Amino acid sequence: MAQALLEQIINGTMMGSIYMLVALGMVLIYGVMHVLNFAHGVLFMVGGYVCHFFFTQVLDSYLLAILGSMAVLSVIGLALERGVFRRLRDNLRMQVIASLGLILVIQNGVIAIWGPNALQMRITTTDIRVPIGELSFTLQHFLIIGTVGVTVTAIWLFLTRTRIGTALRATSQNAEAAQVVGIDANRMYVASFLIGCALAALGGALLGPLFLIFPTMGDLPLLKGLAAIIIGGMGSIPGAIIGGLGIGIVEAVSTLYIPTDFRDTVVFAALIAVLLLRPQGLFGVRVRGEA
Amino acid sequence: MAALLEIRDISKAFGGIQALDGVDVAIDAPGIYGLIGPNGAGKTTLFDVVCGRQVADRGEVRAEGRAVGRLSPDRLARLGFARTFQECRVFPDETCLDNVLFGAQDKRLGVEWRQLLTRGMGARSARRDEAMRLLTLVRLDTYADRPAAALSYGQRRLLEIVSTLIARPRFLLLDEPASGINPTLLNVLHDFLLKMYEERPIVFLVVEHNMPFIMSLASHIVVMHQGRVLTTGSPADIQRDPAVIDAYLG
Amino acid sequence: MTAMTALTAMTAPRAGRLAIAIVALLALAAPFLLADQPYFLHVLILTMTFAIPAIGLNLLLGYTGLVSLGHMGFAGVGAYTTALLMMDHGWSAVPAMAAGAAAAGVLGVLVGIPCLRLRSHFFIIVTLAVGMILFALFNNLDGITGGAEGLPGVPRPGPLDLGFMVIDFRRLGGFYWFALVVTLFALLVQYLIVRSDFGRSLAAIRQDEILAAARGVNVFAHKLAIFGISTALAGLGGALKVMFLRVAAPLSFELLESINLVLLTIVGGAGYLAGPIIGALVYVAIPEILRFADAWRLVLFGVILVAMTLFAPRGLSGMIEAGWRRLRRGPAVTGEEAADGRPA
Amino acid sequence: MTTMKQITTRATAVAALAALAAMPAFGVSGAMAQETVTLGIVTAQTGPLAAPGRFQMNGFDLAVQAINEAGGFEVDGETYMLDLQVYDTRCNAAEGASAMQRLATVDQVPVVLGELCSPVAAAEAPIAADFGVPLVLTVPTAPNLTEQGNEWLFRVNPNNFQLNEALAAFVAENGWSPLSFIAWNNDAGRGGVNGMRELLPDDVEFGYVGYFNVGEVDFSSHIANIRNEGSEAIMLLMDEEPGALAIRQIRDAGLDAQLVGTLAMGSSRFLDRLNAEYLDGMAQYNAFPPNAPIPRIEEFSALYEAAYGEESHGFAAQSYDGIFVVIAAMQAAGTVSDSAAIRDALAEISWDGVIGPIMFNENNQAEPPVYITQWCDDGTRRILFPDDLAADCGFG
Repeated sequence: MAQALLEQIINGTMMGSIYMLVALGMVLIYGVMHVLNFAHGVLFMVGGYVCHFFFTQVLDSYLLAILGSMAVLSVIGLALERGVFRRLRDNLRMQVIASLGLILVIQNGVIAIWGPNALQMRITTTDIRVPIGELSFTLQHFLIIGTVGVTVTAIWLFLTRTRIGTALRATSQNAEAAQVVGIDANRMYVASFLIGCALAALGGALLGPLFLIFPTMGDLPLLKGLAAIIIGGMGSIPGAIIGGLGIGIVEAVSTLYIPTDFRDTVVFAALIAVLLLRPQGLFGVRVRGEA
Repeated sequence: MAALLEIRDISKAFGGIQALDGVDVAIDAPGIYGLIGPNGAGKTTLFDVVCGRQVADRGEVRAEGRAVGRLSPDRLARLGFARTFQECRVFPDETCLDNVLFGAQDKRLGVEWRQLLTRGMGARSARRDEAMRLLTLVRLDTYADRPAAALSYGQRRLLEIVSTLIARPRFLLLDEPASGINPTLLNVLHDFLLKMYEERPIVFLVVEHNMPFIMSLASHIVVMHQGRVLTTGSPADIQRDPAVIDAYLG
Repeated sequence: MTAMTALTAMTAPRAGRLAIAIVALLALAAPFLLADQPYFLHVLILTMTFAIPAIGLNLLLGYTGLVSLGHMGFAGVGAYTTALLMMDHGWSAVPAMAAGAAAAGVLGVLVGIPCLRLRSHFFIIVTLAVGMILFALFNNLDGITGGAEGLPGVPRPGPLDLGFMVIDFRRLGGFYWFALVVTLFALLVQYLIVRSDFGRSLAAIRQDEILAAARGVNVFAHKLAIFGISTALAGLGGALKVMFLRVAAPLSFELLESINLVLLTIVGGAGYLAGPIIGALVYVAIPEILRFADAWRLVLFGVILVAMTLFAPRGLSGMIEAGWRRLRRGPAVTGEEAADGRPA
Repeated sequence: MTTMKQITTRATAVAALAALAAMPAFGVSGAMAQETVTLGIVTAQTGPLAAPGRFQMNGFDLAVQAINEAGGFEVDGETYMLDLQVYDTRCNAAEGASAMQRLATVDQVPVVLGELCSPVAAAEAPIAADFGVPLVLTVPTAPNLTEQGNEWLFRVNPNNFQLNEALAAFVAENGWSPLSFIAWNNDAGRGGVNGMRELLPDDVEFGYVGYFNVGEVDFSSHIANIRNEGSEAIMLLMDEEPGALAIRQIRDAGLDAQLVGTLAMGSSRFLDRLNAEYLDGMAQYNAFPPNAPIPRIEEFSALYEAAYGEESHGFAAQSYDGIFVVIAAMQAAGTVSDSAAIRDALAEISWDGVIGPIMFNENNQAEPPVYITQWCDDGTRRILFPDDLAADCGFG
């Protein structure tokens, strides 16, 4: 059992890292713009496809393909912010519906372009096995954990040490106050969407080679990311980080005790329980007003 | 004999800011009470506490001897507290008439459900005449069938006030009723409020920055400053009080 | 309060009433008119099975301003309850459906009690989570729900002897009337609520929750009541659906179906009495008409949807209403565009 | 059980029909426009099960092509060309019911074939009975479908019970105990596990049973559990895409249990995604071993490969046979339009299909042979069961 526990903690940390990227992107967008973007999962998926495209068709370098994918997704994010979400500010219902419409557009657009079948992307790191005692993982597992660790640290430094990062956090905490201090809200929206979409692309590009790249690959990360930002406390950046990682590990370990077909049920039941007991989330401090 | 409305030692802090710091106000008789004070004095917070939107950290509110400080806004509304908002709130999709009629509606769930099954529309049509009369008084009768969103800001203010009055409240709390209203409508509002008070003398509690307006309207003035009651008195007394002038000049 | 702009077209004197009468008559006579067109009858019934949960959702989304992304999960509760009562306990159709709707409504209230106090973003996500949990139960509890293979052989109501004629609900034409009665019941519930003081309070909550509370509306109790009614209607629709399809399949009640329900309600026009019907017609009819299997079809649907949120938030009903007005009075009336841009 | 001799004496489906149909086609004036018979098809072409739906559709298309290229088919002295009216049901019960209704009453096809998903078939079957149009299933496997007393519903393919019967015996014989499962959380996966539960003898212990939703790709939790329970063998009940992924993850995680699979995992396409060493002697049941040294299978596989450039698939073969069974029933009934007569003929039909002899039992369920194949180290397969059809590496 101890061995299985170790195995699931490593697996959970890997998936949790991915959830963390998704949750971090969503919480930035939510905090700054107060937009709940259900299309974040399909952006994650597009990140995987674009990375595959760059890797197989253009660059032949995984690193450059990842960066290329992040760049492309940033542009898409910018377009979505300008074209859709900025116009729907303060209208929660229509935001949700627009983001559901975007899921339809993007998911089926990908199917129309790349077909419904999964793409495979083999890179060196998925073929190297790292044995730990009786257990064995691919190098990609640790590449994901390491990359996400570095990225999240970098984002945290950016948010706490740079001017624009501090401004982002300030806007996230209190939009009015930020405006009073002279922060340009529109620039903050753009920045949050750029970073959020780039993080989603990074997630898709990291996970794609390990598993497969397919049209619904972003659905579960989206749902788990949503759960993470709620459990962590909506608007709380550390909450999203810890929430994402926590969900990854808890759901992995829970499967040792609970049938796997109820794994998602466990996560969502935990989400509801957290909302009931601590509506502001585990790390949330303030209650924001209605949107 | 308990006071009509008694606000005793109310304190309320937001984060590090002490918005209300031991406020005491006692109102023994119906009348138009003006509540003035510089920005940030805690007037709106006091309204929010009295109307149940905020719960005070300390102290209590009593209405006719009954503790009401912890009741929800809707309970208080059904007990006869009616208020308007500083930022002026009306239901934008509804017509002016519907806005007013909604003010008069009995909103207890049980009553609504009985009405649902019996389809009793009598109460509503009975209120229509009164609603039209009030709308006419504030010169909104010609807008009765227009959506509230189509009104000017000043007209919306008047609509908001009419919508609270038709519920025949026992305590009416008006938060800056005169702000954003043009001089012509201001006179209409002034006369309207006086007329309403004459028809049904209740407690009017009016937060206002427009000094000439409130001084000529109110019979009593309460001055707030930095979360406390600075002084109370008749308009004439207050206008002469050097402490008030100091507070305003900062 | 709803004398507002909603459905002016329908309430417009004479012409509108005449139109309603004609539609009602046509709907009633459809089995005769379409006697040799059973496929159209089938599509109409299918439309009704989507329209009923959509009516439930419309009360929530269009009138009260709450978004539920798990409504088909509640429909599933009604569906499986009805199916199991009929198959395992020999209940007849009508009480079984009533029990199914009640089960969904009670579950809605139980979910609503803790969750409706949450802020709207949270509530949306909770409904999503509840929908997914319910689907997992339908799919995974092989012993009770038949699991992923579904529950085949759900019976339709027994024949009704009217004396002068016998309606066999197991046949398409007979079942059509059954579905029509259930749909009319749901429409009646919607109409009664919307045109009542209760409905006015709901509309007030949609437009401004804080103001509604200040005017004396117990926001939580009203939301809870309408959520229970809404989920019960969803359960009723689910029950009708499995009776019609004669199989209870978990995939009929999955997340995607819940999302589609929201989308069809919006397309039809949330906050309009006829919105759910129009939405369901469009939702069922378009794939039936455009029966080509192509991802671009859904891309186009998505683009239209996003465009609607930006430019026509009141859906097809809103567009019809605006067109009707223009026709009758010339230029459009001001103020109507402000309708949906309000805080929830 | 069919013997080799019987098979060789019987002409293959294609050849028989070509010969049958070609003569009148040449005899009659070639310029004359022939009448066309349109059959209805319900299948998933989009949605989560688009990939298996494609194999099914390929089988139907191939049958139509074979028949029409041979000049059509003859019923009661008339020669007809064949056409299909295809509706996409997306594995959605409501869409399936609509499609069935439309085929039965608008297109008025004499027979409907297809479907992938059992619950959708369950919604279509009563409509088939209501409007008296035979529905011939070629892929769904839920056993209860043919147990509803619906005489208009036929199933060409083996159901879960039949598929698992042979495998269960095989697993028991090899002492693969405890046996763990990773299965799709849908009708195929859950049905398969439940089927095995009923069929496995008591001396085979049930290990871990894990379900995953269609679209999930992370199998690590299942692997950790299986390792934890110490299973001898793992049965994978899923399609080839997740199957290949699951096996890769199982081996990457350093687990070397015996693998047991479904018919989806007995194809070269499957190997393209993996190395033979990953499979390591994996065994699977198979309704159709594409390289079996049986003429009818060889012929079909060649035809399929020529048309689609890939190894043939069991769903394609079952669907291909479905069309021929229907045509044979039309010929036996002497009508291309009288659905009731065709239904009666179907119930009595005996047809030598690609997948084997097809005869419907009292529930209208066919009982074609089920094979067990095993992967060899060189990346080919061999047939282990049934004994009389056993074949060596390279012929599975």
